[in-house]
Amino acid sequence: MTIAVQETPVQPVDVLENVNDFAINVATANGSGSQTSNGVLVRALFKMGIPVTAKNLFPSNIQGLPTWYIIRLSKDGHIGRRETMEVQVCMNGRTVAEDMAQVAPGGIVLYDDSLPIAARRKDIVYYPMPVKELVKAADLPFALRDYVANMVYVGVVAHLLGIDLVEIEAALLWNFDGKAKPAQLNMDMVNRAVAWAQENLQKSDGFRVEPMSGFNEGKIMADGNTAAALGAIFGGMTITSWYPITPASSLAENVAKYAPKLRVDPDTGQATYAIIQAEDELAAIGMVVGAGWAGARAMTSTSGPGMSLMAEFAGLAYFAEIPAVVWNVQRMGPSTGLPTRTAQPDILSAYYLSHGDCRHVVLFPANPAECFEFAVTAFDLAERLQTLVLVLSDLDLGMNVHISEPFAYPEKPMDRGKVLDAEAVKALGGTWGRYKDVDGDGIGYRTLPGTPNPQAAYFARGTGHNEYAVYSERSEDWEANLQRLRRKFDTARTLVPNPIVETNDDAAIGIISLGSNDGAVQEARSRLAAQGIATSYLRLRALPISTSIRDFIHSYEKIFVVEANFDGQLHNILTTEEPAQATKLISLAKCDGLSLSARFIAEGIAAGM
Amino acid sequence: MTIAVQETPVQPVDVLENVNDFAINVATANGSGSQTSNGVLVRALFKMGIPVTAKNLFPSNIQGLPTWYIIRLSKDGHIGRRETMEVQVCMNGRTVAEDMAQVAPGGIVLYDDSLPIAARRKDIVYYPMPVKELVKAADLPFALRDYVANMVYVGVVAHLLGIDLVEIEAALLWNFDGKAKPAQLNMDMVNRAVAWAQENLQKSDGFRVEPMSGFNEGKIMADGNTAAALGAIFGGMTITSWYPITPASSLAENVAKYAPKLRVDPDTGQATYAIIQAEDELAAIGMVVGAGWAGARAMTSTSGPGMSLMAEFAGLAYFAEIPAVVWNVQRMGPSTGLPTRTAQPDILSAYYLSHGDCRHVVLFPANPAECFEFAVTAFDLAERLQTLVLVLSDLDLGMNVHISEPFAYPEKPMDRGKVLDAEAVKALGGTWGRYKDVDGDGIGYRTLPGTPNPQAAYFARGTGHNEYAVYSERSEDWEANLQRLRRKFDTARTLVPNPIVETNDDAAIGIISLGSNDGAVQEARSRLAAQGIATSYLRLRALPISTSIRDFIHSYEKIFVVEANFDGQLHNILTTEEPAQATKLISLAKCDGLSLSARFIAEGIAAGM
Amino acid sequence: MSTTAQEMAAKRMAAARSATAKTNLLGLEKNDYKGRPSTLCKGCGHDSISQRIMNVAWELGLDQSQVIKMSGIGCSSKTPAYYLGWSHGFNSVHGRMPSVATGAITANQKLTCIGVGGDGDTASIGIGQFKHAMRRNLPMLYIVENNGVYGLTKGQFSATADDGQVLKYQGVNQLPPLDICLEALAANATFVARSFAGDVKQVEALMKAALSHRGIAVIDIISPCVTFNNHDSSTKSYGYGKEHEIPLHELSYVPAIHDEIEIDEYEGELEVELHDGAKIMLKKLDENHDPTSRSAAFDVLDRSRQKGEFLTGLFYLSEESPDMLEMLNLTSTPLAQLNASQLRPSREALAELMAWF
Amino acid sequence: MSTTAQEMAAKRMAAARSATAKTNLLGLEKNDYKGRPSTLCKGCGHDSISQRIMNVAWELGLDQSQVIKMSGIGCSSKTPAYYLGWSHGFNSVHGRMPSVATGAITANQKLTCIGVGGDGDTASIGIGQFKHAMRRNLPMLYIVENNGVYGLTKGQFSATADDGQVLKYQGVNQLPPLDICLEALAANATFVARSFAGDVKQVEALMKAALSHRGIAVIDIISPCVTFNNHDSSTKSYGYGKEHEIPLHELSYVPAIHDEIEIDEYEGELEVELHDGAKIMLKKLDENHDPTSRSAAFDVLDRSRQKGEFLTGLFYLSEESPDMLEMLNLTSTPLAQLNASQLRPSREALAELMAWF
Ligand SMILES: Cc1ncc(C[n+]2csc(CCOP(=O)(O)OP(=O)(O)O)c2C)c(N)n1
Ligand SMILES: Cc1ncc(C[n+]2csc(CCOP(=O)(O)OP(=O)(O)O)c2C)c(N)n1
Ligand code: SF4
Ligand code: SF4
Ligand SMILES: [Mg+2]
Ligand SMILES: [Mg+2]
Repeated sequence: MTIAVQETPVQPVDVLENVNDFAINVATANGSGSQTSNGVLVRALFKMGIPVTAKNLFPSNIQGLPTWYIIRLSKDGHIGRRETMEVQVCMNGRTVAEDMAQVAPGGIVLYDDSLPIAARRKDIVYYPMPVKELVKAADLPFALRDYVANMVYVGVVAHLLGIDLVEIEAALLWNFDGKAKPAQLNMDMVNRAVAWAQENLQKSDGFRVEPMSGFNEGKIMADGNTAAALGAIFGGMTITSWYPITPASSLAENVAKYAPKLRVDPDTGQATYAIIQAEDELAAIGMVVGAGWAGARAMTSTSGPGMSLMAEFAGLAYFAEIPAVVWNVQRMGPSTGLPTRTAQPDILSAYYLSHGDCRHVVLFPANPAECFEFAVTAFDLAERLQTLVLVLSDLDLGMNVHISEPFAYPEKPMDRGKVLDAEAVKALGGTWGRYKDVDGDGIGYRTLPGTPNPQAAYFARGTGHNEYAVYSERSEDWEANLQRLRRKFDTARTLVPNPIVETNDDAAIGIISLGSNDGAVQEARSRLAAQGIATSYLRLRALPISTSIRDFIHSYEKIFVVEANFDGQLHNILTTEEPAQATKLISLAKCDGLSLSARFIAEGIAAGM
Repeated sequence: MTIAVQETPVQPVDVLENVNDFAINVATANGSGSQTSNGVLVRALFKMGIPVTAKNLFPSNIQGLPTWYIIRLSKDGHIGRRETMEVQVCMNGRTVAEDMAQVAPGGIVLYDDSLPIAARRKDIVYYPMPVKELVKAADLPFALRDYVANMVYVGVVAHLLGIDLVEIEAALLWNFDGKAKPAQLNMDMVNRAVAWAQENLQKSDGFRVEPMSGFNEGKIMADGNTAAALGAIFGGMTITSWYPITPASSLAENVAKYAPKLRVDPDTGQATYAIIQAEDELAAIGMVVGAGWAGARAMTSTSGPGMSLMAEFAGLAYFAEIPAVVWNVQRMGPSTGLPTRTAQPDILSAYYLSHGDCRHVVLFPANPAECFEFAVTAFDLAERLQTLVLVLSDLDLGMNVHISEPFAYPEKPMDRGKVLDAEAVKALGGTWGRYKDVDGDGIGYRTLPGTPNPQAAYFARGTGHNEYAVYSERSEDWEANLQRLRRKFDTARTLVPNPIVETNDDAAIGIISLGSNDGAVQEARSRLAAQGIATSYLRLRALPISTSIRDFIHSYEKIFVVEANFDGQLHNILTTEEPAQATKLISLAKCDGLSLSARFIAEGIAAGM
Repeated sequence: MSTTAQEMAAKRMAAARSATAKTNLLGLEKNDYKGRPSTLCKGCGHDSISQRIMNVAWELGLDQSQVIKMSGIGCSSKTPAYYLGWSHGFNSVHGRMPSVATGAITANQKLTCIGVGGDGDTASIGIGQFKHAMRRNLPMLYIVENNGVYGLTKGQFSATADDGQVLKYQGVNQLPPLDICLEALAANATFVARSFAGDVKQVEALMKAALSHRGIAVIDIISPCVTFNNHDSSTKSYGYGKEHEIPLHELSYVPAIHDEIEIDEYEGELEVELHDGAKIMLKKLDENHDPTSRSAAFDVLDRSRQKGEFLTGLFYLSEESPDMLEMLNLTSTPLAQLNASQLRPSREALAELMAWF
Repeated sequence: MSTTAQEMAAKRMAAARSATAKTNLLGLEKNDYKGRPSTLCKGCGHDSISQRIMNVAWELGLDQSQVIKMSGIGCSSKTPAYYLGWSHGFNSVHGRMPSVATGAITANQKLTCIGVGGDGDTASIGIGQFKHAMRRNLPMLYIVENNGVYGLTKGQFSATADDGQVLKYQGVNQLPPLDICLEALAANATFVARSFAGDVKQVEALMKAALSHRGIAVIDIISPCVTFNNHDSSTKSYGYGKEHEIPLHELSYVPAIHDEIEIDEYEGELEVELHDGAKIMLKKLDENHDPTSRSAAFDVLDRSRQKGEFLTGLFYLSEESPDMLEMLNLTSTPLAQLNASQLRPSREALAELMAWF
């Protein structure tokens, strides 16, 4: 077996010790199975107690195109995206040149030794990996070879950085849902690679990992789509209709994965939920609307193009006042845009979705635990407010794994809203009107189809109607109805999740952001603090805005509105909600397919002061 | 023949002379053919030189439900809606009680004498009309009876008010597209009614019409949908795809009516246009997008629900940069709303239509002449800017007839935009890139399918692309592309129709409004002026806003933004476009299914000062 | 609802017997099955179909509180407001009623779902959702009120307009019609019938049978639009229908009963058992058509289309395929009626998961 | 384009003769018909269909500048970027390619339109537009690259998935598949065929015939997804296709020519003339199928579906119905190429109208 041997660096590199504070970039080809190997590395690092962030940059195809997986380790607990990368794993010939070129000076490169490598940089250390040979030596079944090949770099990385092999093994088991056989098969290859590296590689760099504590204890690692799926399952979801679309598909697919375990009657084997793959997004939301009307907790999940297709039905849900939940795991738009790149460009279109005078409740989870929580909240709000609730996640939050608080078991009882049963209808003795504002909160009382009382029936419609749900073209009925809907929207302001506010008494400036930008904002704040710039921070968690958001805006001289889209959409909405404070609001928006970096935010704020 | 005889009023009414300054309300049942009779009255009045406005309030059904047609005569030339009505024609038993109740004191009622009339008011004059008997006497073919019956009130009204019968006859001929036979049949009934009235009615009120001059000379009378259809035909429309929807249908139907006369090759009988009734609105806009890409001037027309269904394709047109024109003749929303009532509730959704970072060019015609003009402009802008252009009309403008300037023949040559032919492509010798910003205006050069040069081809797509229209996931390509699109949007600001501004040196306040509110705003301004409140007025004709709009906002202490929707949507947009001036902008929005009245505007402004 | 299908069927039998009585087995009069007054044009075929629905519901003794009435947008889609006033109804959006019905039925599988759509609603904008409802064997009665035009928007051609049809405003239609029954069949519908609004007996028999069927039941009812498409040359007019209707068979509906009644099979008579035990008796007239054969159904439909014949009757019926609800394997309590403890897994279940994550 | 159909046909004949030569009648090499490198999975059926398109275009000597390549969204819909690099292409939105194609063809009726869609694109989200394209007899070649799954979104079931199909992530599909050919036929398509990506000869012959057809030509090509649905039990796999394909006939395409070549009719052979004068020769194999009979097509399609047979070939062909463009009665200059004076009526015409208003 001819085995590549490490060349000594042409020129010695300053060996600076770096423990738990660098980024690893793994370059592979799509469809080669690197999801597993990268996931295993991340999980092992997480279990070692190291704060770690993972970003998968994959192309919109199935096999063969370049893919990068960036693992950031941050001893200080920063989880935003980091722009520099120190450890480069090169497994893809098509990108090897540029991959090597972008390594930070002083960094290291691990490369599949069968790749063509042109010029070598003098400021980085190179480690070859004899991938082909090691795979061949393992004598694997043909179909598995390509996949297991990736375990070679897992082994070499583990060896060079000092990742605990026990954790690697545990992560493999986890990855294969506890199935020992495939885990072992992969672990064997890891071990072979480690053995080879021990024998053949001489470490001449300072990058190392070390177990640590203080961050990951009590935390879990999960992606937002899985969290949302579980939240829905614990939130009492009874119907999930969906149409596949990246990056939302795994949300519904995780419902399909977990619900059969969690929501089946153990005696009968029958399900307390239904999952329907619809023929398109119009049908998906139509099913949700029909189900919500009939009393189910129904939801659908999609991304930008699907949400656009839902516009007409969104208006129906709004105006006929039907509980409905739509998850939009955002990706880059306009149009088909970049389906595998993250962004937050659907804030405006979600808030105003549909023609006519419509505005919707929109929630913005920031991390997996909140995805879980808001999946529950969304149903409660939808049923309480009898309306459409949109939950806006994004590709980064939805598809990448993140360190997160464990999901909190919902303590509040389910809020099924104002529903009258047959007795209640009877008790009202014919005075019930579906759209009467009895309580002054703009919310009427509804009945469900199947309520065994002839007076319980009403006719739901998207046309103008009076308090009794009867078609009406009278101006007074129309205006009274829209005024009530506005009252209801104001009620929504008091019910939606409050923002998370971190005030700093020294701060003259405030930051407003939302969703998955949280990590980067926090890191930017500490960078700014280090430069002597104190900031307060409000993380918006819902629209419409509540008074606490108005108060925050009032309290600072300048407010930077940080978001991952091109047009500054949240900035736009805040301007219209607080026109009196509009000049204070400064838009800090960027949309390049990557999640925001702390650097972009910190520099933008420093420059905008 | 037993003929009703007029009862003398129970109590004498003050006979105040009122010439050309009152409103007639005709109450009929839908589907009874009153469109013709009312249209004839309006046209006759128009031809007598009287400023006249017509509002048809019809239900969303085909036959039998109450319908009102309000004809306002205003010697001073006001064409806004007026809230009081003095002359009431009662032809519908279902509404006769409320119809009579709402007549202004001192007014008159003409009623079909077969209707059940309960209490009579003492402050109005009643005139019976023996409709059944007169129709019977006319011995008409059975199928026509109901329709022609309406001519009875035309005759009686004409007699009582003094409308020129020659003009009635001419209007009938006009109504039947010059066909003498049906015109005569109807005129006979008018004449019978006049004869009966002469013999049996004694005029005891002061309402009269008189021919006048100074207003209608050189004007025409038309509805906005017909105007838009003709504008499209003269604007070089080659493809109209559509799906029926009230109140937009008559736009496409008028294209189908006039194009065969105006756009057919006289030698071959072949058409220079195509009209395709699509299977729905998604297909309708899909056809426009395909056609625009292939070089046609293509348009579709719809209303709110249809526009919502177009959201996904709108983003494609925006991002693939394809000329496309969508007319939205607005009706009341949310959802199906009130399909036969007017409103302007789709401003926000049109401007931001589709997910992702999209904003569109939107035009707002205010009168038929402008519908004609903007139909041409929309094509020029769409091809110049290579983008979607939405034109927002509304039911009032589109379906009611209005006095208008005659349509101006387009003097500017058609702007077909930046299109390279085979020679031009050749001359560029391979340097051409579909999305290169060669001229700094954000607009690239395109080629059309069928261009006989192998280098002319490019691949249109809604996915991220570089300057050469090649798929790209590179951040730099994405950002450069969106930056160019923003440049293009700024170019649009300089190309869209400028606002019409009427400044008043004494004014401290400004009014911004759009579209069919124009008449009511003008009338409100003269009312306010009479109260000593001077106003300036900017009629916005397009989005995005241009510098002249910013200048106007800067020039006044308070700006009232007047619009016919519930949420104050234009106000919302102006706030985001001019946040620095946001506190000046006061929303004056109303949405009750009727076009705005001068009274609402004047009172709102007076109260808001 | 605790009544079994058999008990229900027995009640229906009793109800059918008392069809001449003033009240049905629920003690209700015909009037109790009315809705609000119709706002359609006088003579509209849709109104007569509404009447059939009221009659059938009364005769079968349907509990209106357990019925949902679904529709899209159009004159036809307005009609649910005009019948079964004690039932919940949903007038949704144009062309997308099937998805709304899918959601509602899934939420509460005990409900009897009657959907109505126009030909524009179903075959133009709605053909996509229509096909997929067939494919799912969505358990509902889907009535197409087919008049060949868009009534509510004033008389444009729909996708079922005749090739060569002339309309006042639109001129001549040059496109071939979509055939609702053929479309249903191609997409695997399990109950496919056509009728004529003027054929009271047949429409009612088919509706009853449809309500005893498991899965999707489509009845394409030619329903003249008296305002826009009722001239004699239109195949969707009263005149044409009356003159040209060719029933495939004489249909009668026999409700399910406890004690078997022996029904002899005569030459030219066919008996098909429905899901709830009811039977439909077909006395063959013109054709030797076997409604349990898909091939026969294709054949007769395509031939009648090519010959321009107005064939009515039950083209196809199969009780074999599972309906959508069976595929979903739902708990017997409707999803909408599950309580919080049935809907929320335990604290321990979450803890276990969290330990693994 | 001034060449007549006959001249074109003659050129095609010559081109076909020189199929072995290095250049075609336009003097172009096969390489000139390539597009950008494919980014599909190695072995994907779609890539082999792309290859067929390139071959056929080269052999027929198609002028790429007069071709448009249309698609929706999906792995299949990406392929237009990978062939005919000198043609304009449009990768539009998911499921709505037919409407975009309709607009483009109407704008320029001289263009040859080749559309490609996946089975999800065509039969799930897109079935509505698909049906209406058939109904309009939209003149284009519509290739369905049918693999029974959503490739690009990683392997969910599409509406053509087999009943009982098992997928790694989704489990078992319980819904019956929509049959693209049956759907096309029901909606009045005029050229309906099925083939298999692995059957090079048949696919190419059908494509050539389709390009000589007037109106819509649908070819449903089973095109294995090697990544998500290529296990042998799937009817959309290479293994299954190779083993089970039953060609209805052996097809050969005879380009149109000036001088009639006498083609004798043998027992079991059938010759059908296409719109541009080309002919298709069918040597019947298994079945006695007459592709000019709609009824026969229904029959054979439904029977094969019921028997689970993988029948390929030309099911139906009719050159009789007018296509959409003929119905529109357009000027001979494409609409997109009319100049301003042809597009704008005269000043006088407007004045006349204004006088009347
Ligand atoms: C999205 C949308 N597009 C268009 C319309 C307008 N519209 C209302 S009813 C209708 C067609 C009705 O025809 P059909 O379904 O045949 O019912 P009919 O009135 O003939 O009974 C249309 C196009 C609408 N309501 N929604
Ligand atoms: C409106 C919309 N919904 C969903 C998607 C996501 N999507 C992309 S391709 C695809 C399905 C592709 O399946 P198919 O058409 O069979 O093509 P294949 O990839 O199998 O060739 C889907 C659902 C989308 N692009 N747009
Ligand atoms: S327009 Fe036609 S379909 Fe509508 S109610 Fe009248 S008759 Fe019926
Ligand atoms: S995923 Fe399937 S359909 Fe897509 S490229 Fe790969 S093999 Fe082809
Ligand atoms: Mg209809
Ligand atoms: Mg597929």
